[in-house]
Amino acid sequence: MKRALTLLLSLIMIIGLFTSCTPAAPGADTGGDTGEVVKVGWIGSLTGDQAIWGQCERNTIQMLVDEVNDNGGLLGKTLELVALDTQGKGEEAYTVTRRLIEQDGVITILGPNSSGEALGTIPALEAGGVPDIATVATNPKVTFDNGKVNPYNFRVCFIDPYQGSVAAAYAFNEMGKTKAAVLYDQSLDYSTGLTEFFIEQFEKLGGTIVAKEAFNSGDQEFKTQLTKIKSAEPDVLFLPYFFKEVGLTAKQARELGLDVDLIGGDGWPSEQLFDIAKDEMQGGLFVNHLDYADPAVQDYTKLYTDEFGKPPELNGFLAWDAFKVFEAAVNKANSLDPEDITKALEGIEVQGITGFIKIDPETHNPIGKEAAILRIEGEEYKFVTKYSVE
Amino acid sequence: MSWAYITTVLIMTGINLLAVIGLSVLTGFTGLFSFGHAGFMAIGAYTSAILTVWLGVPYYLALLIAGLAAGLISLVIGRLTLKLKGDYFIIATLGFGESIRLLFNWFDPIGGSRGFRIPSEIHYTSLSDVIIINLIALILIANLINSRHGRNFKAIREEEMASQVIGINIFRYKMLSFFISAVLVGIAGGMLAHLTHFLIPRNFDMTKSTFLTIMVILGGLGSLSGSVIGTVVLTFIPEFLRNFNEWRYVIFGFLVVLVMVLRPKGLMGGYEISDLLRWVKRRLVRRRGEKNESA
Amino acid sequence: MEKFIQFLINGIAIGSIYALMTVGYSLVYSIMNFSNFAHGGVIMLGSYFGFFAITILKAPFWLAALIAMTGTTLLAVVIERLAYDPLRRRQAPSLYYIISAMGISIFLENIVLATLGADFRNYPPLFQTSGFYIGGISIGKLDVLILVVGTISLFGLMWLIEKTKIGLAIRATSFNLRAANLMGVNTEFVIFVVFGLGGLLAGLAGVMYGLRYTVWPQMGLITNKAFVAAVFGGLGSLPGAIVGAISLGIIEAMATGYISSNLRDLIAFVLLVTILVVRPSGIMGKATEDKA
Amino acid sequence: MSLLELRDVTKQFGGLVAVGDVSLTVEQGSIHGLIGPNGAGKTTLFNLITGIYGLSGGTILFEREPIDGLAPFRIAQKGITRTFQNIRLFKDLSVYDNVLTACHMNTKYSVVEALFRLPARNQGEKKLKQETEILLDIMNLTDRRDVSAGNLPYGFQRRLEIARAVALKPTLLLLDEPAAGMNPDETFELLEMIKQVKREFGLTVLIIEHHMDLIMNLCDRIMVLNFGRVLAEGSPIEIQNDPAVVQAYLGEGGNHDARY
Repeated sequence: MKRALTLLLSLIMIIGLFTSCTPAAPGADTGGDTGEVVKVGWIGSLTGDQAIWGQCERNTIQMLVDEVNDNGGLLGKTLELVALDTQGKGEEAYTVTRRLIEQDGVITILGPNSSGEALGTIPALEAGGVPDIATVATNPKVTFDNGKVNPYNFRVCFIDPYQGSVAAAYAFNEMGKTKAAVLYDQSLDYSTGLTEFFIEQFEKLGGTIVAKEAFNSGDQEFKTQLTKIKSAEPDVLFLPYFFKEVGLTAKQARELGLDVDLIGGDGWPSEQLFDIAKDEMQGGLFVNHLDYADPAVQDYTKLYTDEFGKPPELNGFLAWDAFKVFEAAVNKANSLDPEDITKALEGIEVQGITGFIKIDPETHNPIGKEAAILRIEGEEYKFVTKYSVE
Repeated sequence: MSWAYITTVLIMTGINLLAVIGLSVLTGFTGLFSFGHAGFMAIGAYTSAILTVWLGVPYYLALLIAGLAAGLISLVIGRLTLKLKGDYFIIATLGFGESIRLLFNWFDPIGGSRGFRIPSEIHYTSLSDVIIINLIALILIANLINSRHGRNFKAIREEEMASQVIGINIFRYKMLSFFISAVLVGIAGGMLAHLTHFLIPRNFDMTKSTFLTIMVILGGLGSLSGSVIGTVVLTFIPEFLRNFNEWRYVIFGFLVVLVMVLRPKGLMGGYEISDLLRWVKRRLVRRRGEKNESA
Repeated sequence: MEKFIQFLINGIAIGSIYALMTVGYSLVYSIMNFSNFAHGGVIMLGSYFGFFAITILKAPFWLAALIAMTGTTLLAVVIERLAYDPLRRRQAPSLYYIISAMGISIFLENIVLATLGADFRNYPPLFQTSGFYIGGISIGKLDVLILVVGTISLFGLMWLIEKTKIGLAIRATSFNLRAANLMGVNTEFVIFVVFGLGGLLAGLAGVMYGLRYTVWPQMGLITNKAFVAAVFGGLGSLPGAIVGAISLGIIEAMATGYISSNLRDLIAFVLLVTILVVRPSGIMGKATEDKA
Repeated sequence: MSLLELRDVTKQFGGLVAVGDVSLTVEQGSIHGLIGPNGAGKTTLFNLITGIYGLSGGTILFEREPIDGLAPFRIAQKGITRTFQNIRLFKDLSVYDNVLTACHMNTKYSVVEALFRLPARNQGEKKLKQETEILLDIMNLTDRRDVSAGNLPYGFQRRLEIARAVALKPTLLLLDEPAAGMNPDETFELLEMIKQVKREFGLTVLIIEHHMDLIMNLCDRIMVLNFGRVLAEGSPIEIQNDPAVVQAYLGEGGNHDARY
């Protein structure tokens, strides 16, 4: 019977422990734009296997929020950032979005950093009537599906089909490649998306895909896939995934004696790529949103590095742009009401660091963003050309 | 906290709860451990989504069929693996869960790794759906547990060999338990699909299975009310901890170990709320008796 | 044929990495009869220890490996004291150990994430990444190193278990913990040593894995493969662990090579279940009849 | 009429013969004793009869039908059940639930009837509860019906295990050292209890025991095993006077209490 008592006590203690935590948590009061503070949300991976990108986005946006406040705030109000973790999961993104809207009363949400999360936010945003500006959610369905635009979802990045087609067209038309091989992460939506459109475009232009091999997120050993690719004798290898696996792939490919040109997407650029496989990546080409030699890019990079002791990942640039788009929309609407901001977002034009952004009211995608082709030389990403298809 | 947010968390809790009730039958009452139930959840989620989106099947019927689909697969998997002992079974279920995820990633017609979208005109899982379904499930499972079949589950958990010699077909009962758990977890998957209206295989990973199992254990093995409490506590704790972001799961992991070390039988430790009430009542009666005597 | 041999070599290379992980896990299993899901977390920390030893302390590789192994040995023993020992005193069923181990694993992964960040870290290259070539077949230098180090350490472990006094105690304890205790074996000490050895191997595996690939907080997940490998070979059997790990590596390579890289893990799973249906205790596991 | 018949039953583990060519006939309604030194193969024989081990050779007939090769639960359903040398109770369940669980075969309501609490379920449960209460009364366990089985004193655990076995309404009950660890008083009480349940339920009993008093008092016939083979078989008097048994088993002076 004593047991029953300890049981009850421990239960009460545990519940008590956590309820007592709540008031201490920032932003737990009823929210809304009470007084002089107005809240903007950010969601994304702070834990889980995509945390590296989420952490960079959050840092960047915090930096920008501080800057806005130093310059007198947004429409005279102090801006507060509520940044919450989604673990990179769609259903978490759903819950977190609802919480930001219903409890914190944010006026706009920035992020998340992947399509899997962004797709989870759609019903939550529609229920709450608050806009979201995704940073790196490249799946077309995030903003536009079955001929219908999702009213509250926007993005500042370009979409998978575009990147995949650009890479394919560049490889075929400019590099003169005709036999391409693809290695991709089949459990990553980003990677399967790019692969699909790369293959479509490459074959449309008259090239052949000589090998298409897959792996799963978390894998680090690709030698067997690469052995198969090697025996198919491609003249270009498309690697549509993130730099960690890209670096390891390059290393293992060279180890196997597979000396073929590498081409990829915006998952490539990172300082860390050079730690993994600097020599092996030399000459690699990839599609990107921006030119690193651009002064705007360098200013931000310097600012970020000074603040956090390491250079930003690509997501940081897009987070920067997402924030700038948000800021512009607020100023254009001259209102802090989410519905007004949503309206203002449609058709807004902003000069971002990843290029000139104009949000298409029909699709909520940025239009006219030109892709840049960059080449890896030494420890630098050398701008080759702007390139676009169709 | 705002009511809309609480509603969201309650719906999440309800979805988790249904899955945990299912797992409780398997783990809490039959003593079998599975790290692959996220796989059944995925099967239920996709089945229900396909039914409502492509075939226009009504929500509740789609959930039922989704549960049965998960149950059907569980019979095949159970047939092959339920004869395995202890950790062999656990690892086999782990492999099953990962394989299901891989299949959904690979299978393009339902979106592959890019996910499957449910259009917004289709029913959204509401709080009342969650309450109705959980109440039904709780009543049915409580009935089952309080029957000869339920007692056979517990017998198997306690002592397999003794169960055999009193005539319990342990393989059949393990199959039944596995089936029931898969059905409930499958329905939970269907409810989840219709909450977020979007499905992506990476959401159904091993962490999900682990998390469900942890709820069962922390609530207390062999206690339905424990499962309810465990689920409510463990769904709400991470919500309260949300502002800790990166530190959230550090604290969570620590708590799990702490509970195991301090109270390994879980919060309810095999007792039901009704036992607790009975005990409190008996105490009160006794105290009143003492008072009367002294008066 | 050339391709077949290349696949085989690739399979053995990844298999030997699995083996280093599997053996430590299987060793703990043989004594404690539960799946130590915290093993992956310890391996991950081993990788970090080695990395920081090289980059911050500027230690040479062998010293860094030593430091990493010392660190993980201590870590494993501390985990045993804090998370498993209280359960053992209560004679809790193995389910509780597994959950406790899960808790530890969640804790370790996230504390690294929260303190060190999600960055990928890379060991400075030990060699140039060219391979040896025999005909058209390439053999990675690192793969050879891992195979050699792995073989030496596993033989060392076998020698320890077969030929030394503590090895005898370990064998006795793994046969029957309670009986060994009654026979005067200090089972507390044996458990201590076994967890220490498990940690030692985890450290070695971590360093090798980090050197071959990269270091990041979620890398412990790879141990799922090690658990599968252990079941393949037969839980608790050290030769079984090695056989299971190498076969899993080869199966994966062959499935990728000859069937489909998309379905690799599915094929491995189907094979696993097939083997378990035929031999419920894995390839080398003892088929035990219940004692009444 | 013979209820159970073993013909040349053999079990080998590896190359080791645990039970070799054992033949035995147990008459309906009798109490048959099984004695022999530790490691003689007595418990192995029980495991063979209840289907926990498979036979290496020979055959086992129950009610004139072969039962070897059947799963343990089928054999139990046919009417053979047992207790274990190292007590195997459902430790976390109460005394009452232990017995109630074992009654499960005495009613036939289905899973669906259970889920929806249909009348068949309610009637079945009522019947089981009555039976359980009667059985607890007979075994003198009613006072402790709410205690967890694991927390019972040793003697009671043994008794509960017998109660659980009897709950199946078996035809043949196998008792594996039911008096182990009991003091003389408890042993005597147990003896009476075995006689009572046998009478009440019309059981046939096969019993392994080291307490010679108990065996000689209780049994109609006794079989002696040594090194897995039959050493002697006969009435208690015959066994006591069998020179081979006296030499191999009872040892010096024929001390009845001698364990080995």
